[in-house]
Amino acid sequence: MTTYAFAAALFTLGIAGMALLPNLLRKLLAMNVMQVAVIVFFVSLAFKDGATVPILGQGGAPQAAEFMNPLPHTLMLTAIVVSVSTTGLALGLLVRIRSRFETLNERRLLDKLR
Amino acid sequence: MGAPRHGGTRVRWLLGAAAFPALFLGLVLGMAELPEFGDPGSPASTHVSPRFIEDAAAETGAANMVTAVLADYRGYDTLGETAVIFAAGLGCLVILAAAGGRPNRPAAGMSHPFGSVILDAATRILVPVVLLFAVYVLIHGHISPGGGFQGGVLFGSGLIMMRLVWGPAHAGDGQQPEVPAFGPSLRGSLILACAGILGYAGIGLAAMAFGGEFLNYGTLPLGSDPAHVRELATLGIEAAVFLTVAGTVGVLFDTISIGMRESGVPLGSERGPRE
Amino acid sequence: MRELLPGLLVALPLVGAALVPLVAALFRRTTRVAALTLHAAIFAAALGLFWSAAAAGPIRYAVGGWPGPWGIELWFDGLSTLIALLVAGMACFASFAQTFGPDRDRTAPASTPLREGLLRGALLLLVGGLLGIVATRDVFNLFVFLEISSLAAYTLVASGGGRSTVAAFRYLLAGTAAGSLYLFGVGFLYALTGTLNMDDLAARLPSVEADAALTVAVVLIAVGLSIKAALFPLHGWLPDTYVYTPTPAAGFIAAVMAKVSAYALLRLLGEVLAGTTAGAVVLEIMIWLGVAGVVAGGVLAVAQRAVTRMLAWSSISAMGMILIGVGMGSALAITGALFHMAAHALAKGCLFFGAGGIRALEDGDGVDRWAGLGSRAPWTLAALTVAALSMIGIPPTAGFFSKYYLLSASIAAGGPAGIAAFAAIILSSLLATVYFLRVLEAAWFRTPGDAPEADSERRPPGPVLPRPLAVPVVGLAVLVLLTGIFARPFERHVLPDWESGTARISAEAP
Amino acid sequence: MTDIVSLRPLLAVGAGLAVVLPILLSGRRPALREAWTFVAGAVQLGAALSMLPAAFAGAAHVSPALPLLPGMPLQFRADPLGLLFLTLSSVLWLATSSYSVGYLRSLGLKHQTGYFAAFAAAVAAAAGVALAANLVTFLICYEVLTLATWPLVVHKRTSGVLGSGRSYLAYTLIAGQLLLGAVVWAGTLVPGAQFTPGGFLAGAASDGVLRVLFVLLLVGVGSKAAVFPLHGWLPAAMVAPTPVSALLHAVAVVKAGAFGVLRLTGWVFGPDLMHDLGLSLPLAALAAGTILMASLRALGEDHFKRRLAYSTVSQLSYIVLGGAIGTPLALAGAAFHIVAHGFLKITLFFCAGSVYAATGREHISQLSGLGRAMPFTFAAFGVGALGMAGIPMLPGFISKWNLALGALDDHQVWVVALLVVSGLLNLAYYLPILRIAVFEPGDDRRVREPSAWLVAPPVFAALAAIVLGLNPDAGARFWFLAESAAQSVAAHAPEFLTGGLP
Repeated sequence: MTTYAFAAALFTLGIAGMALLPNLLRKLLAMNVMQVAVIVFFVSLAFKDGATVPILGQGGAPQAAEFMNPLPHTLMLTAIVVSVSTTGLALGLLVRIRSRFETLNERRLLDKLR
Repeated sequence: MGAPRHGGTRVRWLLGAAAFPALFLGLVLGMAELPEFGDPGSPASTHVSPRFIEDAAAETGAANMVTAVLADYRGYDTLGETAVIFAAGLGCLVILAAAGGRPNRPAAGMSHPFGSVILDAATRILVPVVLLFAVYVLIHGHISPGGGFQGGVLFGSGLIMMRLVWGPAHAGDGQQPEVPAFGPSLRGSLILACAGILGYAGIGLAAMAFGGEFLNYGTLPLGSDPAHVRELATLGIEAAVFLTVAGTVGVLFDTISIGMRESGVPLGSERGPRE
Repeated sequence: MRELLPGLLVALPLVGAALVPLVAALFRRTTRVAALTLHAAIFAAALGLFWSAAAAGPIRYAVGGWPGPWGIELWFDGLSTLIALLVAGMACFASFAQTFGPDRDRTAPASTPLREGLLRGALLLLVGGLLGIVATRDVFNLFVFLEISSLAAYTLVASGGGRSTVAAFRYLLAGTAAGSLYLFGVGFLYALTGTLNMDDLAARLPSVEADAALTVAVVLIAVGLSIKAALFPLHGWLPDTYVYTPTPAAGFIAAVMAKVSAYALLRLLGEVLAGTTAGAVVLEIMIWLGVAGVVAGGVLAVAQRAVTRMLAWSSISAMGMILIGVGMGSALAITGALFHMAAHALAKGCLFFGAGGIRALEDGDGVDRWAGLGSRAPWTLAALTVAALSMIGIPPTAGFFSKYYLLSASIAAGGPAGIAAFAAIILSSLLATVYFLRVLEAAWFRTPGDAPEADSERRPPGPVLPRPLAVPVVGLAVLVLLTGIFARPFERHVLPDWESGTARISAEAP
Repeated sequence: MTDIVSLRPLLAVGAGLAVVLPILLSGRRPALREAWTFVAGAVQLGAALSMLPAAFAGAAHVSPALPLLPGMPLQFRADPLGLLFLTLSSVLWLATSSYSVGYLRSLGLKHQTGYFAAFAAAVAAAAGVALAANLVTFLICYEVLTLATWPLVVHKRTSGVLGSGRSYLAYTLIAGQLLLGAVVWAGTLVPGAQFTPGGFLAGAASDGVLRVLFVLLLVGVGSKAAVFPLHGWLPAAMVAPTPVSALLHAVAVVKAGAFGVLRLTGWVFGPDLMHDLGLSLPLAALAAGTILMASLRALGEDHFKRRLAYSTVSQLSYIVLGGAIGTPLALAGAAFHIVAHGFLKITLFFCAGSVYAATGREHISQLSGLGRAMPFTFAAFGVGALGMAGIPMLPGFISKWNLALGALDDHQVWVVALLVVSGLLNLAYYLPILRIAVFEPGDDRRVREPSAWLVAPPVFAALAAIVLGLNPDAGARFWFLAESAAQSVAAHAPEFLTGGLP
């Protein structure tokens, strides 16, 4: 439950940051926090008491109870890649915005756009 | 995002003060009903995942269950994931292409290479090791943590290291930079990334040519033991992912660093940047 | 062919997305023919699937040979193949329009073959992402393809340079928040059921007893997808995005992007989560928000002076209308929603290609720039007129029929929500009358001299739109006319699948 | 009544539509362009005439149903009322076309190609309205009619004219959307929403719902019929060239509205349901109010065409009144008034247009002396004016007489008084025109009759009116059609018939 609540807190913080922070780069970082929250949540779903990492050792037939659930890990590998890609693209956008409008502050940017 | 354009800051904070605690409370209330953390009897642990744990090795030949799920059971997801990262590379190339913007003030650290004797020497030793380790991570992904993504990122970071020390890539448009660069040009990175996607989808389509579903590696004529065939195909998949990730990391770094330094990434030599 | 088509439909766009930039990078030649061929092939696959699903029933396709719930399944029934057809068809037009390079759009950077190839690749990726969303039967896979389409869309939006980068960044923030909310909701569902497969979910959800958790899951998913579908009041990203996107991409994005998310909403809330109490409540709320969106979008469209911005607000109104249909969920309402997706996609694509081209070539976006275009380019303007009439809902264009279905569904639904929806749809037609006729009047019956600051000498006589835009505009207008009249066969294929699908799910519910 | 499945209804509707494109394409060759119009007119008239014998024998031609919406096909059916309107509009279209040729040429107006194309589309849509077999078909044709008429109204393209066009569209398109809502509603209550003599809505929903539905439908068709207070667009639309006004007022738009009111009262609700719902009397009162208000307004109007427009507002409400009363004779009178008003009003407009073409004068006070300079034109005008007032031997008398008889059947004595008063008002605003034109001395001796293109149509229409006044069953047997339409409605309401007679 604590891990879940931690994910919820991170997610709330991330969304709040995206909405409230004035600087676009900070918004982007807050967005990353939000994405990490989802990853934490999923990975905590994979946890099983008394189980180990889902890599088969030399033993015999594996039992489901012995290993962590590999599915959320897989999904989160994908989610991480998505997060990285989005961040990369967003950074590219920020570079372009900064060079064109010479600010990353939302208010000033909107003033310039008006 | 839908916020008022000016004078709305206070409203926004007030709204936030009400909305975000509510969001948090709602999430936590819902979470209270989820299965306990670590419960081995939870639906997630008992419904679909046992097959991945118990049969993966026999069905796909991968000891690393995450790799088995990633590259085989849910290989289609991974193709999508590769496409996502490719999309990011493509996007940065398009966005940072030479536009009519004013040149940036040079950003510290990116405007010229760090080059010094010590760094130069250290890099010469480190980079081959990093690149080799990347390939190891790729190949070993079957039986230990690792795989195409991890290997690709490592390989890409090796390239970044060279860029940082020896200077930027040439854009592949025939205009050589002052400092000769090592490693693939921007265009080369792009070609690598494209090749990776094509390789991945190509393996999937080849499976269709042999009568299976898209990405059903079991039908490929690589041997008689289906698990072994799948294992080999998975390696091919991982290699394709590796290419795309390494290429895209190169593209991302090059475009962003060039974009911060110059008015834009030159894409071809037909016409110069406007303005 | 029936066995090959599903794989080809999802694989071809991704292959093309890599192939086209590769060709451009290697040979530095224009990739127009290659891209068009690929789009045509994708469209052919979609068409084949549509007929195949109509003739021989829905197709279930286990990618990688792993059946659900372990592997990822694709599902092609009347509904998904219809949307796939729409996406693939619009993509053909958009690809044609991409020949209208960004160099004609004055804000964008200079074009080179490599840049052209990259943009064509991005369009193919976008198509691949959207088709993936449409085809998949797996909730996580849906997220992955949602992100592919999103990233490709950000790229296309930002390719205009200047203001479009800001619009793209805001779109990116909204879109990523949407994706994360959705994924969080999927996490809840996974924790409760242990599965990601839609059929499996629908079967297992009724036995889940955690109501609060289920409610959170449903709300997260609904909010996430509603942002992408621009459901009022989550539409904030839409106007700037549509306005600043370069014309060829704007025609495609405005036409299908939000609609595919609405389709995902329909799949998840209307089918998979339909058995849950929270799902029913959320759908009811969605009707009301749709009503609000229909009215607000219409009113704000009237308030706009710039044509493309007016079109963007009109899209918010149209999305509201589609989501009203999704929310009602009756067979008639779903037909109306689907029909409106098609009608609005065709007409809005046509209008954005036209309005964007006119904006670029006439150096301005005001209604006054349209003055006198009717006599300079009668055929193009006739096509745009047909599209505008469809937006208003004048028979016999497609828009009339979709409004007809939605109105009958509202009456059949009854109750305050039904009456509100009925009134809102009528009102939106009236508002559309106001804002579209303003443009049409300028185009047909005014002369440039009427506008104070316009000097007619600067404008070259002759055609208004170059061929890359004129062909899609005229082609789409013809489709707008035909779709309305020949829609009954389509509807007959789509509805039974949907009804049997929902019936199956409600039968499995206790 | 037996149905004959045939393509003739489609031919009648399609003739006008089919020539729109050829007209647009032959813009550089005026003779060819106008030939298309006449060909289409002839085909439409031929199709209409060919369907008459069946109607006389008590049968109706029905087009195959094109499935369009669930349970709501696109279908045309040539029943007596529809044939009456179709034949009328075909005949008058031909007359208007020849008049248009002369009018546009003598004034040298621009955009003639678009004019003829829109004209053809409008007449085709009017034919569709006439033959529509169900509400959806009616709605579709109705909307097309609205749009096809827009370019005609704003033909001059000045900003004042565009404003009038906007007000025209505002009224008719808003009404069209309300009509759409009502049609959908009716279609949900009774799948198919097929026009049925005597109505199809009885018992389909609660009284309250049906009343709301009636109001929606009435606003939808009533605004085109220029029922008070929805009449504002009609005088404003007088900015259009005169042949357009003639078409709008005598044939296409307003008549489609009035025709729609008849369909609504006789074929959708039915007289007895209207009585049960308590809708007849309010509608009759509304019509009566419109008649008086518009007549009074016409008295004070000096602009020639606008006075005619207010006269139209007034006259159309006779048709609404007949529909509201709903007895067989009243319905027959109302249906015949479509024809009577068609011939008479088009005569009047042709005359007004000829005056404008010959002298450029638009106001009644400027007409002095023209009666002698343009004898044919003003003779025709006299026929039209007297016919409007309901003088015996002219068709207006026949419709009003039957309206009065029908009202007496329903014990509505006040209607007779209304008809008398309105007839007097008609004389009061038409006779001064004649007085000024004939008896006041003119100042310009050079004025002549315009070309034969402009003289022949009004004379033809006036002669036709005289013939119809002497024998209402002459030629296309309009009276027979009106009567059998009314009979078909009454036949489905036997209770009401017996209860209504003393």
